[in-house]
Amino acid sequence: MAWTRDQLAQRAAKELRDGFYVNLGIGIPTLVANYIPPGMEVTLQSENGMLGMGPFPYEDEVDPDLINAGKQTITELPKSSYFSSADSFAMIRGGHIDLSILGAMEVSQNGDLANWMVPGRMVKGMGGAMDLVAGVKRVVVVMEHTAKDGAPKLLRKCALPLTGVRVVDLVITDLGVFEIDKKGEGPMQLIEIADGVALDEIRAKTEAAFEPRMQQAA
Amino acid sequence: MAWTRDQLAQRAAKELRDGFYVNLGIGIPTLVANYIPPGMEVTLQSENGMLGMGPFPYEDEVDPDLINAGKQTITELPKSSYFSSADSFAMIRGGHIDLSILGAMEVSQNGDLANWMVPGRMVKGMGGAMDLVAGVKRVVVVMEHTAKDGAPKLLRKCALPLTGVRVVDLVITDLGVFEIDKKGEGPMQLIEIADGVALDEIRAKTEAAFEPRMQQAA
Amino acid sequence: MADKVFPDAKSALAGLTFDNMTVMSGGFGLCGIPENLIAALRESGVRGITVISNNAGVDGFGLGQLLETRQIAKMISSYVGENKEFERQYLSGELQLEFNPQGTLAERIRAGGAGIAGFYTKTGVGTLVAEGKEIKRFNGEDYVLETGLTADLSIVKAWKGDREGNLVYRKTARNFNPMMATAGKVCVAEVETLVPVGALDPDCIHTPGVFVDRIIEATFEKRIEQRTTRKREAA
Amino acid sequence: MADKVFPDAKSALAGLTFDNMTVMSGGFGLCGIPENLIAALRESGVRGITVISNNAGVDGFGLGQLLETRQIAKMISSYVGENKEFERQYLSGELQLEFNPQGTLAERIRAGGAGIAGFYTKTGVGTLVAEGKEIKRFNGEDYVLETGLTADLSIVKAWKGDREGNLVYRKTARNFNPMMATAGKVCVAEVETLVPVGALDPDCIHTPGVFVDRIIEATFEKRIEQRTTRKREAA
Repeated sequence: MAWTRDQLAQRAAKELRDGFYVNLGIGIPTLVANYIPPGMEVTLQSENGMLGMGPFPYEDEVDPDLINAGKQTITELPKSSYFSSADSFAMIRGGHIDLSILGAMEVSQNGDLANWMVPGRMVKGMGGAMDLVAGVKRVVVVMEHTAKDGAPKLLRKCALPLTGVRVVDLVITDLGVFEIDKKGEGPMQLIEIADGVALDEIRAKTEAAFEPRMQQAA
Repeated sequence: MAWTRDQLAQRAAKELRDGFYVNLGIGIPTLVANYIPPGMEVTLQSENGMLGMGPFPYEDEVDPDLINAGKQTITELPKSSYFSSADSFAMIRGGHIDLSILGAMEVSQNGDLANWMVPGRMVKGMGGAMDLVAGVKRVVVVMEHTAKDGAPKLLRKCALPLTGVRVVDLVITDLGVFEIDKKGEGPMQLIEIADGVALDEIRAKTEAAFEPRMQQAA
Repeated sequence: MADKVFPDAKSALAGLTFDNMTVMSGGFGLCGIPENLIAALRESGVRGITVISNNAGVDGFGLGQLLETRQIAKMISSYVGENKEFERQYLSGELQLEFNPQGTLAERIRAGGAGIAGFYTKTGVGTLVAEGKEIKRFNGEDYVLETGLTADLSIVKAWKGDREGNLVYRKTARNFNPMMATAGKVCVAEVETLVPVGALDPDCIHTPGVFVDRIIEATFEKRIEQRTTRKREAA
Repeated sequence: MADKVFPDAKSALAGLTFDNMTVMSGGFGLCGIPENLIAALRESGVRGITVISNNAGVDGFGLGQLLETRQIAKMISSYVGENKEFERQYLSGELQLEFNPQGTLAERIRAGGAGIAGFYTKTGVGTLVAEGKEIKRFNGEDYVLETGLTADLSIVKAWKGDREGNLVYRKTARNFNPMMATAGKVCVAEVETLVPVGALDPDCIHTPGVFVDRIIEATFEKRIEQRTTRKREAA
């Protein structure tokens, strides 16, 4: 059976490592914070100028001066620090953030990412996505395997305007997990399949070239 | 009679305006701080990362963490702020400092400045001088009119390696004051002569082209 | 020294506004925006403004107020469209829009204030953002040339300030304000509390007074876009 | 999380040093230099170091200690030569030297830490500093291309720090330390006081912990180069 949103977040959380500094995108990526393994220390960066993001506030703690990049009210932790947007993106662009987890509309087999613009529709802007994928050490995409109309989102070549070229390292969809060699020219490696999903289903729903290279069940 | 060091500093202080942010070089320029007219507020910037430099400390106030760009111990004022070297030179390069007063080895008639290097001698480095002359809104040079061997320092063209090209607005020497049109090709304008100095003496000691354009005595 | 402190937003903008000017406005979403100066800009009636701001406010608040009155000709932003009036004007061609990646926008503003004419970044290489811009290779990787941004006026919001113009921001309300304070030909700041000179810790001043030309003390609505909370577990 | 706190300078450098490495060292003159880490670098015996530092210390103190032992192959600095041994080694050709204007040096280090491969500045245009470098015209003025600087290791000195690596500097001892903390592949910090996490004001942290890999608490000699004072007037 295909993974649920929470299972996707749970799977993405396996990419976390102790001591990591991590930036989480809006949507499913935000849920990853709920699955940080106990005892593991992960520090969340918010690109609007904060390191050490805490959980949502209690009703009486809400502070309009304290929001995340999704404009949601949040809280601080003892380790938190604040800085300007220029300093925040210096941190991101300079390669100081270990991991970025974000959503996508399309990913190509060499790691190109499209997640900000559909021509002909109202465009809201790329926000910090282009900076994140260009600067963060490792980029993990979490998304539904296909679009709402069933069209594949893992493609040989993205059709939509790009967010970044050769930037994605790993794609986690509701059907499985794909590794990308973003420097190379080879196919993606399918390294995990969601329980009960058939390889043929993935083949049918994927345009990108990929090779199954399943790891042993943990 | 040629101006003394203190008279030079006093003359340079006439270039200050109320509300100015000013960077003073080492040597005679430092003395300018002693001649800020009463009631005028001038804020001194120190390029090692301070705005609002105070006077030298009393013996019991000396703080090794509080020095100026000449590495001298100084004090802070109520209005002072500290910042990094990158932020300090962003302030300088970005044109936020109104006036820089510094010394020179040579100045050319179009405003070229040489004040950091004598080939064949041990070179200590340009420090912040190139940044200051490139970035500060108005650059005033204070110097002896001639070198120790009597050679002119106001030249048609500098012989020494340059600190900046077309950067000097005004030169104050012990013999007089020269305005430079650093965008133009014309001669310097001699706008003041030290009391008792003859125009012929200045002519004899100046290689640069200049025209006397004396202002009325104040 | 000419006093930097003005009694209110209107007087603080007097003589600084003109048609077709470029204005930088601090804030991220509605967090840390110069509410009072935006409102005064609306009252000034100035038209054809190019606004540099990460976002465009919401209908009726923040920069949304200047959209309603059609005073904005162009926005340079990274993310917009929390705002129906914005969408309408953009789709009808009344409003020009230039998108910059958020980090590139922040860095362009810093560069503008710091006398850096241009810089090379990896952000946006191979995308629409890099079209028509110079690409240069450093250490085997491609970078795109982006230029510094300045403005005729920057309006910023801080938490505390003093009459020297020293500013301190609070939490994530800092965001774009410090760079914008450096990149306007003139910078006007609004603060929640005007403190005596000497009350701010000199090691913790985010914007040194040299950057700020005028300052006002004001009250703030501080509207929240996404009030997200959690429940206290029962004791 | 792996503990960032190390017991002393020697252990904090363990495994990080190798011959012909590049090291950034914070400080301006002798103010705000990582005294203890410089001494430990000397003890490490590593040779052929390229040192990026605004100055080169004095004979027998600061980076002067590494000159005495001839561990430095090259300096990238803006001002040197408060130091006789430096002068001797330089004039004899034992030591390479690259001068950068101080602001260009500071900006190159910031750029290195911020993922900016290069930037255009007016500083140095038309001088020796610009020789062999690309010149580009922006708005009718010439600018010279300078590149970002990084290092294998940066050593910095702060006033207070916590075990997350958050740092606060004091007065003009801040200088080059914050940028250098961002531009080393590894950054080791020495602080006067290690405080509990949460003791630093989050609005006033100069270097967020993400940049600092290792931290030690140490004691400091804090030598003064120019002790200038004034006399109290008689009461």
